[in-house]
Amino acid sequence: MAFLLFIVPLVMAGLALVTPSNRWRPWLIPAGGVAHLVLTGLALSGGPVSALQGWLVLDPLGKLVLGLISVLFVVCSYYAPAYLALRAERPNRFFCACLLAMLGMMTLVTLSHHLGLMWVAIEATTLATAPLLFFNHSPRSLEATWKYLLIGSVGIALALLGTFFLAYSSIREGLAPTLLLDDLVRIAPQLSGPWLHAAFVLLLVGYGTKMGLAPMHTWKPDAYGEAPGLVGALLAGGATSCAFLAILRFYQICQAAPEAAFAREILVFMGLFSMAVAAVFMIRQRDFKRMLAYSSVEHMGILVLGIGLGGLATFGALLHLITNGVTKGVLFLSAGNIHRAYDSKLTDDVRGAIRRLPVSGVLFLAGFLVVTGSPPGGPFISEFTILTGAVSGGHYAVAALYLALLAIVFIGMGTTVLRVVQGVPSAQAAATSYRDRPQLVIPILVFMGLSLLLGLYIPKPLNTMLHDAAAYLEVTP
Amino acid sequence: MREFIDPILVLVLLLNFVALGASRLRTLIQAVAFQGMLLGILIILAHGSFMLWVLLMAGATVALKGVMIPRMLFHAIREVVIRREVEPIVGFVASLFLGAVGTALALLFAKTLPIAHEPVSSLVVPASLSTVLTGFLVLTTRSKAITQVVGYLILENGVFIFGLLLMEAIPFMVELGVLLDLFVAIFVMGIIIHKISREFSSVSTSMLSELKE
Amino acid sequence: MIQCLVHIVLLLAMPPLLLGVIGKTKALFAGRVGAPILQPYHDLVKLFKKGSVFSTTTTWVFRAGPVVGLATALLAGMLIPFGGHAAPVAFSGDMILFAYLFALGRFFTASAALDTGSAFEGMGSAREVTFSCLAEPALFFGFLVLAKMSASLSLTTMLDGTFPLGAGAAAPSLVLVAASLFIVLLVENSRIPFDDPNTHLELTMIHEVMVLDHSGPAFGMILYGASMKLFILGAFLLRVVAPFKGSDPWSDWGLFIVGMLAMAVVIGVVESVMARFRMVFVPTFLVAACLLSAFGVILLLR
Amino acid sequence: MNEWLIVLGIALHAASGVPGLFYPADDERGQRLSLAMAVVGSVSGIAGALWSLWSPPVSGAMMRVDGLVVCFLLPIFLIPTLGGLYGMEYWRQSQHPRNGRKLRLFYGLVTAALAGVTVAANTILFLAAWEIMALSAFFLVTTEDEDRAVRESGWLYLVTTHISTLCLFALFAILRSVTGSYSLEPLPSGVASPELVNALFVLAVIAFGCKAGLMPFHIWLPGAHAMTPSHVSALMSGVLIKIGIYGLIRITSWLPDPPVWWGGLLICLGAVSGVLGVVMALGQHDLKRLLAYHSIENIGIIVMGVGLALVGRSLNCMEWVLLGLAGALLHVWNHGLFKALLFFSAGAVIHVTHTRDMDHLGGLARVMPRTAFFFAVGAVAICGLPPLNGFVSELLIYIGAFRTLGIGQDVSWFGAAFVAPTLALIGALALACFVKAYGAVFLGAARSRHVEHAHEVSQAMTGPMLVLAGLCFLIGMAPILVAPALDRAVQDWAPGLMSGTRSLAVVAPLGWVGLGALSLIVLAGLAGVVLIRRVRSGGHTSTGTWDCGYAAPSERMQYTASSFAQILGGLFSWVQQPRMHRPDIKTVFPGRTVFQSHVLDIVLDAVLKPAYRVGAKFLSSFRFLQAGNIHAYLLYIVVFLIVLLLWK
Repeated sequence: MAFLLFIVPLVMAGLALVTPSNRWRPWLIPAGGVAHLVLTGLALSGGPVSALQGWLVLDPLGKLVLGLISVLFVVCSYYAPAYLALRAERPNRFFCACLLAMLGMMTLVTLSHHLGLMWVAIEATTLATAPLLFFNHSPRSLEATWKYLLIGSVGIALALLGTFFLAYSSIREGLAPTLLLDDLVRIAPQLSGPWLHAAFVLLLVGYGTKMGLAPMHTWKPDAYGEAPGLVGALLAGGATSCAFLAILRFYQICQAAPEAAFAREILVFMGLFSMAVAAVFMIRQRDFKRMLAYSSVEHMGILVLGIGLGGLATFGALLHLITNGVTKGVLFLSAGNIHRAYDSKLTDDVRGAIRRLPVSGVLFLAGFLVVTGSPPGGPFISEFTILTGAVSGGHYAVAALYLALLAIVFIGMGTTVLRVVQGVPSAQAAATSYRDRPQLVIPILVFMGLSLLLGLYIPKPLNTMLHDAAAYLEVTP
Repeated sequence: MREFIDPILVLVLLLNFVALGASRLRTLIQAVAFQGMLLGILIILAHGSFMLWVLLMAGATVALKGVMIPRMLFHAIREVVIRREVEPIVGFVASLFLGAVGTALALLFAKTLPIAHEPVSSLVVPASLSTVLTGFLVLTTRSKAITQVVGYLILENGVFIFGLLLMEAIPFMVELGVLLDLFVAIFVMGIIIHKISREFSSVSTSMLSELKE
Repeated sequence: MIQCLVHIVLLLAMPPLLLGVIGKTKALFAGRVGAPILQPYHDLVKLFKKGSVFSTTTTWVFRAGPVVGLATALLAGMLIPFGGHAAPVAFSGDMILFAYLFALGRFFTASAALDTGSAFEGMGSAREVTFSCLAEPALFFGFLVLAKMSASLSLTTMLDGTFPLGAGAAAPSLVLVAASLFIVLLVENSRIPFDDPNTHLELTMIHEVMVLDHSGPAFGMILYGASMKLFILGAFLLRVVAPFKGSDPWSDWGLFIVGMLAMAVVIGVVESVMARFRMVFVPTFLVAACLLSAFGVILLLR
Repeated sequence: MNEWLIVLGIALHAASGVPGLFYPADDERGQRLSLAMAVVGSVSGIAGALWSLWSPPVSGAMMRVDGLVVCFLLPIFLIPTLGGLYGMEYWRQSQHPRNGRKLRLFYGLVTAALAGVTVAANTILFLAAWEIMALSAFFLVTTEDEDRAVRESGWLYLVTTHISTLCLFALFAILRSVTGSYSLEPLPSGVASPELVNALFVLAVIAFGCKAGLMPFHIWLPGAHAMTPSHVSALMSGVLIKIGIYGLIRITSWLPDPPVWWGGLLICLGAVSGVLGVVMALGQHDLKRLLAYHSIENIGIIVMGVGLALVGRSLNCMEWVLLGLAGALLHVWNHGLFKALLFFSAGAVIHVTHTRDMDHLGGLARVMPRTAFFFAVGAVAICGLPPLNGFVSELLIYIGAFRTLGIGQDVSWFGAAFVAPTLALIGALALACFVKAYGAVFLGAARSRHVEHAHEVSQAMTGPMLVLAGLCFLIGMAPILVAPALDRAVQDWAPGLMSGTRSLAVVAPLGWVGLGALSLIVLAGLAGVVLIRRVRSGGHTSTGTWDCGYAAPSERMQYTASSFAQILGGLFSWVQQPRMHRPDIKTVFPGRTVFQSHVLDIVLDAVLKPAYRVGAKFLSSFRFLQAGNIHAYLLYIVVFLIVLLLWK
């Protein structure tokens, strides 16, 4: 089972490489997505999944991320063929293959309980995404890809060093050397403090780069700004979640060790710092796709903030992982449609999107409102839970800062979004033939529906999963 | 055999300075290639035996870091480069000075970390950290895209040196995976450099600042 | 019941007499014989017999001005105690109704002025509502003082001359309030030194300029209502200045009538010896009135 | 049963805009259907609310209906439905095919959400309904988003309402952390530290103050009210901003042991809001902005009443509580009635003249007599004058304020006594302002061509006005009718304090007020009859206005709204900050020239806009950090790494 989960997408990727037809190839993506979803459904509902003597284990946290990735991918995959049909002039062989390979690698991340293996999988995800960013083949997309690749690789090299440090911290105390998560959690109290400390910092910076925490977020606006909306959605909802999962793994070890207080402190700091940086760059942002990237930075900040606060906020952060992922789908896909229609992503050119694209425009606006935590969307519940967690824990200053930053972000993002959706399209706006069509808006509607559903009612299985995951994360031996 | 480790590590450190002081791309790449070969040797020395997987590992390292990647880089500069100088943002003397400071810092920082009772060598941790810092120096102070790839390689070498302490802890498969990932990364970077040179008719990354606020 | 009837009769019959007394006083000061004291009654009767001229721009609002002005004055007159007698209508909070009735009258007279579309009447109406903005708080500060001193919320008990706190404690505040109310009285009734009921310079008038276009019975109603307002506010002020109460109800009525006539004389004297202030000083005086009564409140509450 | 009627009402309102979506853009059947649904929903809702007055309070996990809720449900179900009827003519689907359906969708949603907020009994439901209400209102405000000014108003509204929502987040998060549950119920005394309770109170004041438009949180209100279609303005001003008052009243009833300064703070804020609101209103040329600033003023009056009640609760004085809160609640109703009436009649004017600028209007009373009459009723009511309803509620607050002098009991708190002169000032200023507005719009002669084609509006528009005016008279003349509902609400607000023996009818002279109003009307009627008879018998002629001998007066020489308010504007220029654009006269015989003046908002234009500009500039100054230079980016990573390593 464990193997099937990531092998199937890889096989589909291989198929995509050898399929000759540029027209039919994209349909492999939904096929892969559906297959993956079915497998995921089986894995989530079935008994424990593990393989390779505990190297691959599907634990509650992994389940959560795996479920998110699978749903995200399958909905995006329905969008992909229509999108690629719009860009029929481009060869899409590598695009399709890399998209599927990315899915496989992300799945591997969620499964791996061996930290070295996890590193390999995350690095592979980075490499698989690079060609996706480069899909437009423009100088700008080239630049974005270069930055993404170099900064991502450097960051991930630091993560490798951190992983080594972690391993060394056990050798140093004369324990059996291991990189297996379960073993490390078990022996965490005996690990060498300074090494663990340094390892956590390196890992946080390393995987934080991948996740897009400030100040390692610098690749994000470029990459999200230039990538197709579809890729943006998968990156912001899926790839970043994988990196977050990696951080959670190490946090789990720290949690069990005496370093917990330090780790929490740093996580809270990084969370607030990321939100602040995002807020700074969102004010007067003219490029609405870059704005989404900063929004992603902000939400990554919220995630680590929630984890750092602990208690109820942990639950909130895990829920936010899901709600944010789904809502980012709405935003990126609708922004992609608007970008296509206007052939520009600057607010100077893009006006009156609701008049031009009634569905995408409305969904973009709705997505903005939901993602900023307006009830009754899903992110509202999670952001509110994190706030409650902060207050319950007595972190009043953090709570106040959190709210203030949310307000600034709202102002910045709102200004840009309203400029895009309201008003009348200017006469100079490029006349493209793009119109909303079902295949391009249904996935967005599905994401929106999911997001609203999560705000009004959290289904029982998901609730159990969240509770299991929170308990799993907070558990101390 | 462990008595050879320290001299080789010193050699690695010296190569860092060579890389920092190199004014020609060719020298820079050669220094890194040499460093990669040394790493292969270090694997054998650190393990102290000639078991098959150790030899395989060392061979792979030498082949990849010492031969294939440098060759790819040489190929790249042959194909695209107009000027073969390293274009530094910070001067060579200053770079060397910063490198020295970095090495000193690495030694100091390593002091604060406790070392295992039976270390492979007490120089491993500072050498590793210093190489990582050198990598960062090259990454941040050299403007050409290709030199940044080299910087990344040095950085990766530094991480690799630390891996010497953990020969037993890290399974063979994972090590190979790491190497493979490194190779693919460099490969993709090579492709991109190629594209960049076509698009921008230069490989200086200072051209790549179109995307900004 | 009898007292109540007397009250109503006095309210209806006496107001024009005050105007006559004021006019006579001024004439005497000026060394003239002056019109008879009962002249205002003749004027009113004459006006009610005359025909009317209406501007073509006007609507029902123009007619409503005099009507409402008179009706509100009548009702307000039922709330105020005359002399030592209780008002026919007294309840807790009646002073608020008292003040707001005049405000209602003002709303309609000012609107009626605007209905003519004349710039002059617009000016007068603007001045009227502006100055009352400053007079109202002064009046309410006065109410606060009176309410606190008498521990009651009804005009009748406020003004019946009993002071639970002790007259000594109340005296300073009372003096301040009386001064403030006197200013309010002069302003509200458009007397010199704030306004000149007899002037013919439209640009400097407040109240008179608002009624330039009214004629005949409507104008009569306005004059009657205005005199009633003077009478009522005068009665109020009289009770603040001289809260005496005799033993015999009929002597109280006599005292009241004498007091009112005396007040008319005082007003006449003030009008004779003072010049009209420049318009820009009116707000200043009103603010002073506000401060006086506010200070009265603070003295009492400290 | 009663609660299900309310739920049915909410559901019907929420769905009322939906059927219209399925009709073509110029088909009016959808509009009629939506109105029918709203009417049925309102009948059901009002019936349920009234029924609740005579049945035990409903208090479930999701829903709560008590006296306080009923007090707010009644206007919520009444006014939007009248607005819907008004909209049949004012915003005909066939004339607004673009945005009519969207407008009605959110109109129904906002009504339902308002009712939802009042009945919600747990945090999540409350916040969800709150935000649906806030966002629907945003879409209503931006109905005509092709206009730049509308977009700006919408943005300002959205930002303010979101800040209010964030404050609510904080508020409920703290409540949750103290009580450990999401259900909304009174906080027992001693559970939370006083500092925390104070924080809750301050957050509530900000959050609900933003929504209610209390100064200095009112910045969104004038623009939002002025830019929307008039029936939406009526809804917003009449009921939407009252939901802030509901929140404030509700929260203060839950917080234990209020210190006196809470009430004092509310009284101060209310006084500032009341006085500055009306002063700002005086400076406006735009009829709807003027009305909007009057909403701020009336919110101030209401908040003063609430403050009085809070002081009463702190000092254990039930009469203050009764008078203050009942006055505030009654004023909530009254303001809903007369402000909706005013917006409806203002809307009728705008509908036929297509301008909101009062200085372009004039003389409409002759062509629109019914509208003019209704506006006059609204104006008299909003100035708090007898015999209409505004007087009754202000009277209650007045008496409450006088009572704080210590009349009839031993306790006194002089701070609250100053409410009385403040109210008097507000009342007089409001009177000045409405004489100005009424005079400029309806009286005199027409000032511009806008008025040429004016005509009386149809019964779909005057009908709702008639209902509202009738209710204004009813409450003004028979206030005793509303006393039971208010008693019940006050008892639910301070359950421990209010014993059953005290009631509003005992504490306040409601009977006398009714009698006074009646006799006033009778007296005025008599005087009117006398005048008419005398005029008839004396004979009358018509001629032009006598302009003191000037030979060629023109309508342009009339006193304008601006000139009317000029003296008061001078007295309050520190609030209004007027900006004059004077003509530059250079030659002896200057040509045609223009003079313009406008006033700024003391909070928005004088403080917040400059602050926003400085803030945005400051934040933008960090942009160089992301200048596209990859070396810098890598450097950030190293530096940050080193910082973190050195952290501890």
